[in-house]
Amino acid sequence: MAMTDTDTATPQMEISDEVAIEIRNMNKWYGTFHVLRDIDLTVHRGERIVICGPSGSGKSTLIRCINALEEHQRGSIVVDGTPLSSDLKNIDKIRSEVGMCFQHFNLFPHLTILENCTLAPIWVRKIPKREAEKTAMYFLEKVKIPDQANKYPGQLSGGQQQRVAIARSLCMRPRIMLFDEPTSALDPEMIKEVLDTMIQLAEEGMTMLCVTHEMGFARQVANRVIFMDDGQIVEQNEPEAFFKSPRNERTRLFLSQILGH
Amino acid sequence: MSDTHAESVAFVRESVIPPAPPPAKEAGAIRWMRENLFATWFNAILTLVALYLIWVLLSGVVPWIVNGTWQGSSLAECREILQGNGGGCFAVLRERWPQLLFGFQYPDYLRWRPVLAFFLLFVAVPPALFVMFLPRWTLIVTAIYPFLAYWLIWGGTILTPLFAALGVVAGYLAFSFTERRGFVLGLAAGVVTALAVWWIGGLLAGEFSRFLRLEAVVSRAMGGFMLNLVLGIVCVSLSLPIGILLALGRQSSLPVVKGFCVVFIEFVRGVPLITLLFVANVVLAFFLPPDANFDLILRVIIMITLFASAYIAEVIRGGLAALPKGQYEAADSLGLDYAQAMRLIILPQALKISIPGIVNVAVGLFKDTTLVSVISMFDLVGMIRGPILASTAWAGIYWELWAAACLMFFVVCYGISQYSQWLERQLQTDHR
Amino acid sequence: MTTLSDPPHADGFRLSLLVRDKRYRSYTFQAIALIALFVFFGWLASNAIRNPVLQQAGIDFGFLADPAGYDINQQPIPYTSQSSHLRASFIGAINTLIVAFLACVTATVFGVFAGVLRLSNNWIVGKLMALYVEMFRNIPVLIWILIIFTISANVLPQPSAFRGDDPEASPILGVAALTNRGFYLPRPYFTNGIGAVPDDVPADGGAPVAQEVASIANWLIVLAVFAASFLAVRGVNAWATKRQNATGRRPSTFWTNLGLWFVPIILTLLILGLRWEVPELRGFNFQGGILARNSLIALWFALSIYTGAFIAENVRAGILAISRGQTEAAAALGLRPGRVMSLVVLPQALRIIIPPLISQYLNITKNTSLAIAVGYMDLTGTLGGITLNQTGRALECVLLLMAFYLVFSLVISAVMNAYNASVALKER
Amino acid sequence: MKKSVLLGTVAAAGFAAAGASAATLDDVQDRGSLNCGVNTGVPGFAAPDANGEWQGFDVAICRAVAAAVLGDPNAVNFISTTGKTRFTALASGEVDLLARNTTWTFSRDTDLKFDFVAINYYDGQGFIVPTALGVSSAEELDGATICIQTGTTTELNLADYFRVNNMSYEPVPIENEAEARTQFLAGACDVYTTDRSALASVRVTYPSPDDYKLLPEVISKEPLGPLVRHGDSEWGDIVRWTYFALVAAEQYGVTQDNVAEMATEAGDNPEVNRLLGTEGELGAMIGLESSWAENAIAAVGNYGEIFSRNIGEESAVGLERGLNALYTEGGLQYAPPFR
Repeated sequence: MAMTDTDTATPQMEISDEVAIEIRNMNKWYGTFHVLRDIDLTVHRGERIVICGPSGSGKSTLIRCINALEEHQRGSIVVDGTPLSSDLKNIDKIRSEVGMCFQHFNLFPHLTILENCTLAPIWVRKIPKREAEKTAMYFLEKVKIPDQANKYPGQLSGGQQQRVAIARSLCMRPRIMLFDEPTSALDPEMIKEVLDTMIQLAEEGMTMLCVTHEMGFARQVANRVIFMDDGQIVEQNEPEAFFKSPRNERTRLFLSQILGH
Repeated sequence: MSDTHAESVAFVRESVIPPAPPPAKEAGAIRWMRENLFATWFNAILTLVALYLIWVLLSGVVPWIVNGTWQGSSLAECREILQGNGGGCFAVLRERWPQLLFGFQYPDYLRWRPVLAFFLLFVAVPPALFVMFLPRWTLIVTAIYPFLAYWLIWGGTILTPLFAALGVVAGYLAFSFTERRGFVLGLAAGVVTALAVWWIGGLLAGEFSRFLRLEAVVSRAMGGFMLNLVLGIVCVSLSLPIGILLALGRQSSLPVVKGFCVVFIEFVRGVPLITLLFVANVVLAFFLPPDANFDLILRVIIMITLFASAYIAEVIRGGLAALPKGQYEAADSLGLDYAQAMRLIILPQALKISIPGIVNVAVGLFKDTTLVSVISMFDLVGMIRGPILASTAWAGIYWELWAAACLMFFVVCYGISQYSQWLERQLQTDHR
Repeated sequence: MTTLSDPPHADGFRLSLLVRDKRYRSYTFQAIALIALFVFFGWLASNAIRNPVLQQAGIDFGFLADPAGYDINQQPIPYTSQSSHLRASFIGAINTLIVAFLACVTATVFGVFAGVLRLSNNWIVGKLMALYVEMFRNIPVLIWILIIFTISANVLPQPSAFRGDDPEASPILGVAALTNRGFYLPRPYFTNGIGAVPDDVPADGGAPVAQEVASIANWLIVLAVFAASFLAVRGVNAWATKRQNATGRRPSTFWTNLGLWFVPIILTLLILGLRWEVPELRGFNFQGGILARNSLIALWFALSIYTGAFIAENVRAGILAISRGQTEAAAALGLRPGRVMSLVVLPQALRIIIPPLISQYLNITKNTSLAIAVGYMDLTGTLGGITLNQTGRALECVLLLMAFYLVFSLVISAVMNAYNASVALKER
Repeated sequence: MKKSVLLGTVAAAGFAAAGASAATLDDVQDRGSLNCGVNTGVPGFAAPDANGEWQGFDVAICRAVAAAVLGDPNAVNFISTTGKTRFTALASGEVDLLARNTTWTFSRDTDLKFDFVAINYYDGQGFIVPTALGVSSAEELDGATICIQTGTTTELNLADYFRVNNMSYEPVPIENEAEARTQFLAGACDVYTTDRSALASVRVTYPSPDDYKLLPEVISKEPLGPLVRHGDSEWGDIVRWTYFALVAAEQYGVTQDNVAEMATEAGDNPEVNRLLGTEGELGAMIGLESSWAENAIAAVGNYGEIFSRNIGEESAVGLERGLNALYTEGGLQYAPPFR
C-alpha cells in the first residue's frame, strides 16, 4: 500500500517558531464515550504532521475538532492566536484560516467544479466573482485539472474529485490544511495523483495536519508522525525514528500490521 | 493473446459470424402472443377474462360516444333527438361548458381573462422547471406571472399587483444589500422595506383605484374548474416556502422551533382536510379581525395552504435526510453560515431529490380541491352537484357530466405526473 | 499563546454575544420564536375575545349532554332522537370505524390483486391493471364517491319496482335485493344459541336489546371456534415443520388443514341453528335482513377502488424492490417458484409494503370524512354535521372532530413506528 | 421573568385593539354596502336570476335595509350561506344581517346569542310525496324513507312527529336543495319534507309537478325572519323597523308607485306622514335620514307587493297569503304603531 518513492528529494523543512495550532488538555466525549483524552499538541507554522492509528482511535475527531466540526468539551484549542470558543466570530475566523479535505471529498454535486471553488470565496470572503474565478483557475491549474472546470463533480474520477476538493479549500487561502484520510476512498491508481498534489503543497510550506495511512507519504513529507490509540496520543516522533524504532508496544504492533505484508 | 498462429492450439476468431434470423416460432406476432398472452393455461384464462372485460367496457362506451348528440337544450329535447339509441346526451356539456369552467357567477364577458391567465401559465412555469436548460433571465417571466395572473383574474387597478411586486423587489434588494452584514439583519431589512412599500402602495392603490383598471371580480364569483385550478396553483405555490421552513424547523436543533414544527406537521397530517375546511368555513372567522375582509375563498386558501405545507414539509424532510452528512460538513468547513449553507448547498440538492414527492403532493392537493364543494363552494364538482343537476333542464343527467369531470381531472393529473417523471429522468441524466 | 478559550465570561458579558455566541444564540432565537408564537396566537385569541357573539356564548361543551333530537339511520348501538349529542357522536365514530374497516379490507384485496397482476407477464392483463391504477389515482376520490352514489340512486330499481305480480325487478337468487336505497341482504341469526331470537322477527325488524346482546354472544362463540381452528392449523403446520426438520420430508397437511378449517365451524353453526332472515318487501321498503345503504356502499366501494389503486402501486414497488438477484439466487438454490415467492420474495417485500400500506389505511380513515357528501352518518356527519348545525357550537364540534381523527392517526402511527422499529431490528 | 413581561405586553396590545368594536351601522356606512346572508338558492325566496341578480322574498328585505341605510337598494353583497355556515357567518361579522328563512327558536335567540328582529313569513313544515305512492296523509308514512335537509329545525320536528305518533321512518340526510331534488326524483326516498313554502316553490320546478302532491299536515310552527347579532340593539332596531315600515305601508296603501308622491308633502294620515318623514323625526331616532322608509318602500314595494311578486299566487311559486295576510285581513302580519 505504501506509496512508491518519488524522485523528488525530501523538501526542506523550514519550520518557524510561530505556533499555528495549540491544543491543551483537550477532552471530548460522545455521550459517555470518552473519544479524546487529554490531548496536548502544538503545531508550528510550516510543520507537516501525519496522524495515524487504528480506526476508532479518535484521529479524525481530533482534526475535526480543530475545524469546529465537532465541539470539544474540555481544554483549549487556539488556532493562529484565535481561541476556539462558542463565539461564532471566532469559529468563522478559524474556519477561514483552516482548509479541510474529507475522505469522501464532499464536493457539491449540483455545482460545477469552478462553482465549487468560487462559492466560499464569493460568499464568505466577499471577493468579487471575477477575481474568485481567477483564483479558482489558478488553483485548479495547480492541481492539474483546469480543463475540467465546467464539468460537474459526478463526471470526474475519484482522484480528480479529491484534487478539486483540495483546490476548493485552497481557494479560501487557508494557512493551515487538514486532511481527513484523503486517499482511503480511492482506487489504488488514483492515490498517487492525490498524494502528488499533497506533496507539492507540502513543498510550498503549507502547514498540514494529515490523518492517513500512507506511510510512504509520511516518510517523505512529514516532519512529525503522531500515533493515536484509544483517544490518546501514544507516540510522536520524527518519521525516521518513528518507523525505525517505535518505542511503544502498541505503535509497534500497529506498524507491523500496516507495513508487514 | 498476441500469438496468432492458426495452427497453434490456442484459438483466435478472425471472422465474425453474421447474425441469423431466429426460428420462425421465435419471432413475430405468434411468438409475442405465445410469450405474452398464452404462456401458461392460467395466463390464457386471464387473457380471455381480460378480453371479455374490455369487450364489455367498449360495448358500453363506444355506442354511447358514437351515437351521442350535442344538440338540444334540455334533457327532454335531448332524449327526443336520441330516440333511445343508447347515445350520450353531450348537449349538457355544450350548454353548460362555461359554467363547468367558470362557475355561474363569473361575468361572461370577462372570461377571456382567466383563460389568458391559464395559457400564460404554460409560458411562466417552464423557466422554473428547466432552470438548467433555459437562460436564467426567463425566470423573470415566472416571477412576474403571479402578479399578472392576480390582476387578470381578480381585476382592479394594476397598482395593487404592481406595488405587491415592487414590495417584493424592494425587499429583495434591501436584503441583498444588507445581507453582507448578516443574514438576520438582511432578512429584517428586506421584510421592513417590503412592508413599507406595500403600505405606501396600498395607500396609492386606494387613492388611484381607477388607474389602468380592469373590472374587479370578487372571489365569491369564482367557480367551476377555474376554482379548482386557482386553489390548486395558489395553495401549492404558497405552501412550498412554508413547507421548506417547516422542514428546516423540524431538522433544527432548537427545541422550541423543532417542537412547534413537529406539533404543527403531525397535527395537520393527522386530521382530514375536510375538518380543516370546516375550520375555514365555520371557525376561522372568529379568529380573524372582523373588519378585515377575509372572505370564504381566502380562508379556504389559508387552510389548504397550511394543509399542503405540512405534507410538503415531510417530503422535503425526506430530501434533507437523504443528503449525505458530508455536504453539511463541507459547507461548515468552508465557513459558510447556516443561511448560506442552506440556500446554496443543502436546499438546491434536497429540493431536487424531493421533486417527485412534491409533485405527488401537488397532484393529491389538486384532487382534494374538489372537497370545497362540501362546504358549498361551486367548484367543478359543486357546479355539477348543485346548479346543474338541480336545474329543471338537466336534472337526471349524470353520466355525461361526471365523465367530463373525470376527464378534466385525469388530463391534468395524469399530465402532471407523466411530466414530472419525464423531468425526473432529465434531472437524473444530467451531471452524471 | 496559552490563552484558555474556555470562559467567555472572562472579558465580560456583552449583548452582542446573544447573537454571536453559539451557546446563547440558540436561546436568543428560541426566545424570538416564542415571542413570535405568542404574538401570533395572542392576536388570534384577541380577535376571538373581541367577537361579540363568541364573547357572550362562550366555549361550553355542555351541549353534548343535551338530547340530540335527530334520528340516525345506521345505529350500531341503540339510539333514539332523545339520546344525547354525545351518544350520537359515538354512533358516528363507530360508523366511521365500520366503513374504514370495510374499505381497508377490500382496498387491500383490490390493491394486492391489481399490483400482482400488473407484474404478470401477461401483456393484456398488465395493461388493463395499469389502466385501472392510472385512472383511479388521477381522479379525485370525491368524484368517485359521488359517481357511485348518483348512479346507484338513479340506475338501480326503487323498492316499488319489486312490487306487483309482474315486477320490473326481482331480488338476486330471491334473497338479496339491490335497490336504489341500498342493498338488502339476508341476515344470519341463531335459533338455538344463547338468547335465541324467535323465528318470526318483529315486523319493524328491531329485536329487543337483550336479544341483540345475546346474539353477539353467539357470534363470539363462532369467532372463538374460528380462532381455535386457526390455532389448530398452526399447530399442525408446526408439527409438519418439525417432522421436516427431523426427517427431511414434509408430511402432507392439506386435507387435515382443510378439515380443521371447515368441520368445526360447520358443526358450530349447525348446533347454534343458523338461519337466514331474508329481506321482504313490506310497506314502503324491504323489511328485515341487513341493509347496506347506498351511502355506505358508495363510500365503501369508492374508497376501496381508489385506495386500491395506490396500494397496487405500493405492492408492485415492494415486489420490484426485491431485486431480481434474490429471485435468481433462490432459483439457483433449486427452490420451486412457489417456494421462492413464499420463502424469499414475500417476507422481504412485505417489509417494504407494510409501512406505506398502513399509511394508506390512515388515508382511508381520513377520507371516510367525505361521508358527509353522501349523507352517511359517520362522525363528520353527526358531530361535525347535524350536531354542529343544530347547536351552532361550531368551535366545540370542530375541535372534538379534529381530536378524534388526530388521536386515531397518532395511535396508528405509533403502532406503525413500533412495527418499523421491530423490522429494523430484525434486519441486523 | 422576561417571557411573562412580554406575554403581558402582547395581551395588552390585543385588548387595547379590542377596546372599541364599531357598531354595525357604522361599519355598513363606512363600507358603503350591506353584507346580507341569504340562501344558496330557493326560488322565490332567494336565488340569482338568469342575469346573476339576486331575486326573492328574503332578498327584498336585504334590499329594503340597504335602501333605508344607504339609500341604494343595490348596495348589497349577497353572501350565500348553508345551514351549517349561516350562524357563523353572522356571528363572525361576515354578514351584517341574515335573511335566510331561519326559524325563530328559543335556543337560537338565547343560547346562540342572536336577535330575531321580526317574522317575515309564518311557515310550517310539510311533506311532499309522489302521487303514485298512494298516500293521502302523513299518518300513513310509517316505515317510509324520508329525505330531509340536515341541520334545520325540520329535522328535529320530523323526529318529534314520528316519535309522538309512534311511527318509524328512515331518514336520508341531504345537504342542500339540489341534492334533495336528485334523491327525491330518483325515488331514493319516498317523501321529502321541509317548510311548506319551500316545498311549493320546488314542486313547480319538477319535470311534471302534477305527479307530486303536498300532504295536508303541517307538523310545526316555522316563524321565519331576519336576524342580527345579539348586543347591537341599534342595528336590530333599524332592521326591525324597516321591515315594519314595509308592513305598515301595505296597511296604509303606500306602494312602490305612489310612495314618492305621498312623501312629497304631508297627507291626511298622520302615521303615514310620520312613516314617510313628512312629519316628525323618526329617522333621526334610529340614526338614519328622514326618508329612510320612503327609500325602502320605493326600492322593493310594500310587504304585499313583495309577497305577490316573489311567492304569491300570481308568481311561479304560487303560495296563498294565509297566515301572512295583514291582521286586518285575518292574518298575523302586524306592524306596531309608528310614533
